[in-house]
Amino acid sequence: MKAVGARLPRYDGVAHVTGRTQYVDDVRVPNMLWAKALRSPVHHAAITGLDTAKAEKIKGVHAIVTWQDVPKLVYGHLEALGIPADEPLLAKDDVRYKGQPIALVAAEDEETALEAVAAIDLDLEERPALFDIRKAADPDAPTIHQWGNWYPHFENEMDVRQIRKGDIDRAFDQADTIVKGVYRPAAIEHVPLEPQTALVVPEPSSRLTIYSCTQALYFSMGVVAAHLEVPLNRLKFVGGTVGGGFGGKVDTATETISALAALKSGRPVKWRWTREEEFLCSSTRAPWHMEIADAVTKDGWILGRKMLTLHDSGAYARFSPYGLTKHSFHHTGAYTIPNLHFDGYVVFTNRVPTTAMRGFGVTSVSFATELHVTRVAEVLGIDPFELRLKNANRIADTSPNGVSYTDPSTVPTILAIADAIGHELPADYRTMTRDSRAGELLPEHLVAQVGEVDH
Amino acid sequence: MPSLTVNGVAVEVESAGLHTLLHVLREELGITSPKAGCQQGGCGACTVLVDGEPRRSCLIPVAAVDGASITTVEGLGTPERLSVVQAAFHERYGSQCGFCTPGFLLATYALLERSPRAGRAEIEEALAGHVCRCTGYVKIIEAVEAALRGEVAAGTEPTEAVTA
Amino acid sequence: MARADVDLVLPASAEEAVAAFGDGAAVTVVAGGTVVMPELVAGRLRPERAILLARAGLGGITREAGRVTIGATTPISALEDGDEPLATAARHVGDPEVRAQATVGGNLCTGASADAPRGDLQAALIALGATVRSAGRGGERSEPVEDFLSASAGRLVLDVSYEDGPRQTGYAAARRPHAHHYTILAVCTARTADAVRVAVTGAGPTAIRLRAVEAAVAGGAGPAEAARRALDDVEGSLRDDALASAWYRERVLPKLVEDALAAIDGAAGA
Amino acid sequence: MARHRGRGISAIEYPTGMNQNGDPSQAWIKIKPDGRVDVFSGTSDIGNGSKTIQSQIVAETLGVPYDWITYDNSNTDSSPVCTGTFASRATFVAGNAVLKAAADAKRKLLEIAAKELEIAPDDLEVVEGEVVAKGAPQKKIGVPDVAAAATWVHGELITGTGAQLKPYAAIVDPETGRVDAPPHSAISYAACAAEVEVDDETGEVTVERLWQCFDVGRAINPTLVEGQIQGGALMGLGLGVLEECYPYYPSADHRGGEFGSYLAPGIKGLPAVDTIVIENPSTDGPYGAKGISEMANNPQPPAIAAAVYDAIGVWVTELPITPERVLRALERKDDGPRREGKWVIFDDELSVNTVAHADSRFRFPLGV
Repeated sequence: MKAVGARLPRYDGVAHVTGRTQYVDDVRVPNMLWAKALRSPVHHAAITGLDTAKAEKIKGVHAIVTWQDVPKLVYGHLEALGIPADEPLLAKDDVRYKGQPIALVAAEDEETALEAVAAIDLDLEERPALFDIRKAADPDAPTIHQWGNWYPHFENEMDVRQIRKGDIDRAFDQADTIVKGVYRPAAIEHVPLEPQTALVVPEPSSRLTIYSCTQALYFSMGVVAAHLEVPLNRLKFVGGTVGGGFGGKVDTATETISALAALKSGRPVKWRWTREEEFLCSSTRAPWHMEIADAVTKDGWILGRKMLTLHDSGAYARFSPYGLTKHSFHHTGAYTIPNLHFDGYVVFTNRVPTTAMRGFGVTSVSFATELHVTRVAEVLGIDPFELRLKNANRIADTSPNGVSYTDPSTVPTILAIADAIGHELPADYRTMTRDSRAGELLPEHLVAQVGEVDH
Repeated sequence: MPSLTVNGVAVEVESAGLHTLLHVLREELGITSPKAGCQQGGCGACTVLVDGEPRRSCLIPVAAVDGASITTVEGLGTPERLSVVQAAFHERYGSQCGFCTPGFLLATYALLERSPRAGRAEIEEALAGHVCRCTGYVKIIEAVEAALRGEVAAGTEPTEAVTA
Repeated sequence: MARADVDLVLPASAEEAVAAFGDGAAVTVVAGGTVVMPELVAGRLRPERAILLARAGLGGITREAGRVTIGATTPISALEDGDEPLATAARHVGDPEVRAQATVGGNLCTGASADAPRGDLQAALIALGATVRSAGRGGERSEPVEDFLSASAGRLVLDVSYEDGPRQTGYAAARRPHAHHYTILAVCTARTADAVRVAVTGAGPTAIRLRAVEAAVAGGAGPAEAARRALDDVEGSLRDDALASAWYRERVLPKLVEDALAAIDGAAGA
Repeated sequence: MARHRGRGISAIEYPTGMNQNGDPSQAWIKIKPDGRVDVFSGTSDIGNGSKTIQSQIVAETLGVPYDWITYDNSNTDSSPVCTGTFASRATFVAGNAVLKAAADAKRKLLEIAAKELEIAPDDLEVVEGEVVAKGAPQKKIGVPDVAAAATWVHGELITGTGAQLKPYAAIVDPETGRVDAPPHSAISYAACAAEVEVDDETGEVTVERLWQCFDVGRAINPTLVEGQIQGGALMGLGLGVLEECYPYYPSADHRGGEFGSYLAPGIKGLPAVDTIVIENPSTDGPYGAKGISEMANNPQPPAIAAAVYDAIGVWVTELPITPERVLRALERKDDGPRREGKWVIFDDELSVNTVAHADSRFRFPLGV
């Protein structure tokens, strides 16, 4: 009996096919209230008035939570990594994206909650909105964030994430050809089939049981504890079974505000987002703007790369500085490029905040670098397989930030694809391996970048 | 006051007639396999059988199906006695996060009843309104084809669904 | 108003439905529910009075006295194997479960949303020269589909009918296949002994009859030449939505019209 | 009407574990008096199959049948820290934590078995639910009997704990981005090919076939790995030709608020999906495994875009490759790139150097 490597049945498979898997929305507790949010109807505005008095008087309304109810209003998901906080749990002075939550109503049923949301008096003074990241640093761009229009808190309070390696000017001087292109993947929605949902139950012990669809129980528990300013043992997160996440359910989007409503009402509160809220108000994969110039030789070596990346963070930072840093670490893709000059910016716009999504930070750069490499091959008139195999990272090659690759498989995976689609390769390419560079695969410009492999 | 037969059991509905069948099943009757995936008729996670036909329970006002027989996944089989469709989805890994699975199962069950020799195009058409974001479409189609061919591996005891 | 407090009427006949509808003021009609129910759940629609047509006996397709009559609550799925180009248009609506739920009457009363075209049957029915019979203020009335679409608000559709007889038909559409289909743009053509009729869905809030194209065909123009007139017919009505821009629709409309005309051109020439 | 076929490829890499590390996972295990095994881990299963994978790792490590495992990730009272199911870390990082917990429990199990068999623990191994003497397989005791003896005879609880944490890799030089340690748990690799058909009159791109090859290190469950790769491929299809939250980006108009107006891939007319799995074990993943589930949607978009170029000779560098983008690119087909000296400059109209103000901080350093 071997368990590893075996096609064993899915542990939760029978529960799935009998409809018995319990997601948050399937949990049943007595006396539960339903929650609905008041959200910003505009992209950018000052909040000049917020009055819940009329809504509170509606029969069946038990609690309305606003910024005034939050012990620690502004908390950053990545404060532990030195990334400061910028986003209030509920909007206070201004709203910076359409759909930003301002208040949460807990009522006997969803219809009553919706009626109360409509009865909240909200006064806004609309402000100009910023959407094009390329124009965010223009002199006439509206300033939309307290830090300015792009993130200024990388190490040493730099406003740019930089990678520098080798001698970029020399590489561009020595190149036979320099190929430049611009790559712009779109924002997309995570679209988990299970919408964001939380159910918070105040327990007799004064603890809160938080049924959560988070992808990260302890991470989300930390976020709730921070906003509520309580120790972890006041909270019990229940979850671990999630109806799809793809990164969007790292946001802890519903748990904290629902907890505040449960505390204020003394009743269990469920907040289940509508599909429309998922599509229009939940965070998205970021749109990116990437420009690449590769200095190449006529026989297909990539000597150097200059890259500029603008990452559309939306209205707040969330995980974007982390995502851009990861992006920068992988901007050479599957290749070894000895001379690098990378500048990246996290740019704020009046879009819903962007967040982690499957391949965070790298999906974008894989698109840009791979399409660019295909373009380079086309400009040089070289087979795109051969150009890739030649420049592919190999054992002991070093990454953009100087780390040796221990077990790269770029060569074997490319060869497997060539084989699968029946693409003919010359013998010297067909027999390539991932082993350390030597001979013709170790030209002068790559000698200095080969590092030590420490297993 | 509408009455329904749900998985073979007669029930009187207390919710207002304009509430959706989905709401009645989940919130009034506590039958949670139909999911509120979109409540717009767009995802298929709430699909149930209404008199044997797959329908989006989020689009149906309960008053419109007074007297109907409703089947949910709870009526197809149990962990001990999986129906053919359930066994096929389990054995062929036709389920990842599982949230879309009940809807896919019922649409597939109806397809098997209606068209036991359905080909690939007919399978795709029958499941066209069901979203699997994970997206397990490849293995879902394999599971449906396995169910159509009656390939249900040992270890499960296939049973016919309760549709009365 | 909360749904528990809505005055809900379930007429048991067409007469009862017409009576309950009255002049249509402050009444929400639920036929298949595919458009109305999500609006109710979202709280955007809070009717005081609602009529459920489920048991009103308004469904069914009949062929008699030289006409095909389709009752208002006939599900779209019932059209899928029927007369073209209605059958193809029907098959392109949503998916089988939605088509089994959605009704012909509902489709006639549904305009495009802000982000997607809807009402896919409308162009096919215009091409068939169909007539809508409806009730409401001023009593019962019958009119061509294209006239009904320009003033459909406040009417209760009873049925839609068209002449039963031989015709050549064409259908050409631009679609973007995904999980829940809306057609971007669909052109329907039909040629009878008397005339050629051409209409398009997706070029405006509701379907549009392409009269300039029809006139060109009547004047002897070939498909390519006649198709160029389509842009005159839709001038000012093309718009952007989530599926495609007005620019794109303008680019592909003539080609779709040409394809749909070519389908009947070849047939007629045979 | 003319339809054109084309092929394109890509090759990618992706890190396992959080960038710069510092992301712990912990697990603990207890063995019931009948030998059944309770695993407590804080890893959320989001459909990726982590409940299954971690149970398989425990079964393998302890040497007991898979169906003896009860896996509990349901709450923070009983489960220890797991940073979360993201960053492709559930198999590698959290999997290492349960592996260590299982190894720890096995050590204690063998200590009890050693007392029962009067053989040193080092001379024992667990095979299919039985503790047997190495080289003398007739000397053995079932794991249930060991667990019973621990409970009723020796007054012991057989447990194991495990934790995995790769320390934070700091950026020691923010000017160059140099780090003081590898900023990842592992790196995975993949290549992809796409075959498309493009209609040059409607601009429609139909993806006919996607091939992908992934080095997964070690496939703990080959079927679940395939499922992740297939699922990723179809999400990559969405990225490549269908999905966008802002159809008129950078404008925020006409955002789709329902499945009808947001173009997620459906089940009809999908491309054929070919999956090739190769196993070059990682140096320190559980049984050599690496994480690949996230990167599974990364290689298709560039391969599809390259295939579109191969088919119709235009570069569409904005995603998704919509029919409109294809038609607009075809209108500019004869323009070609701008050439200045040895520079070959594509996409000038999209560049910050064209769109942004001349005084903007966002400039591409052309150096031409």
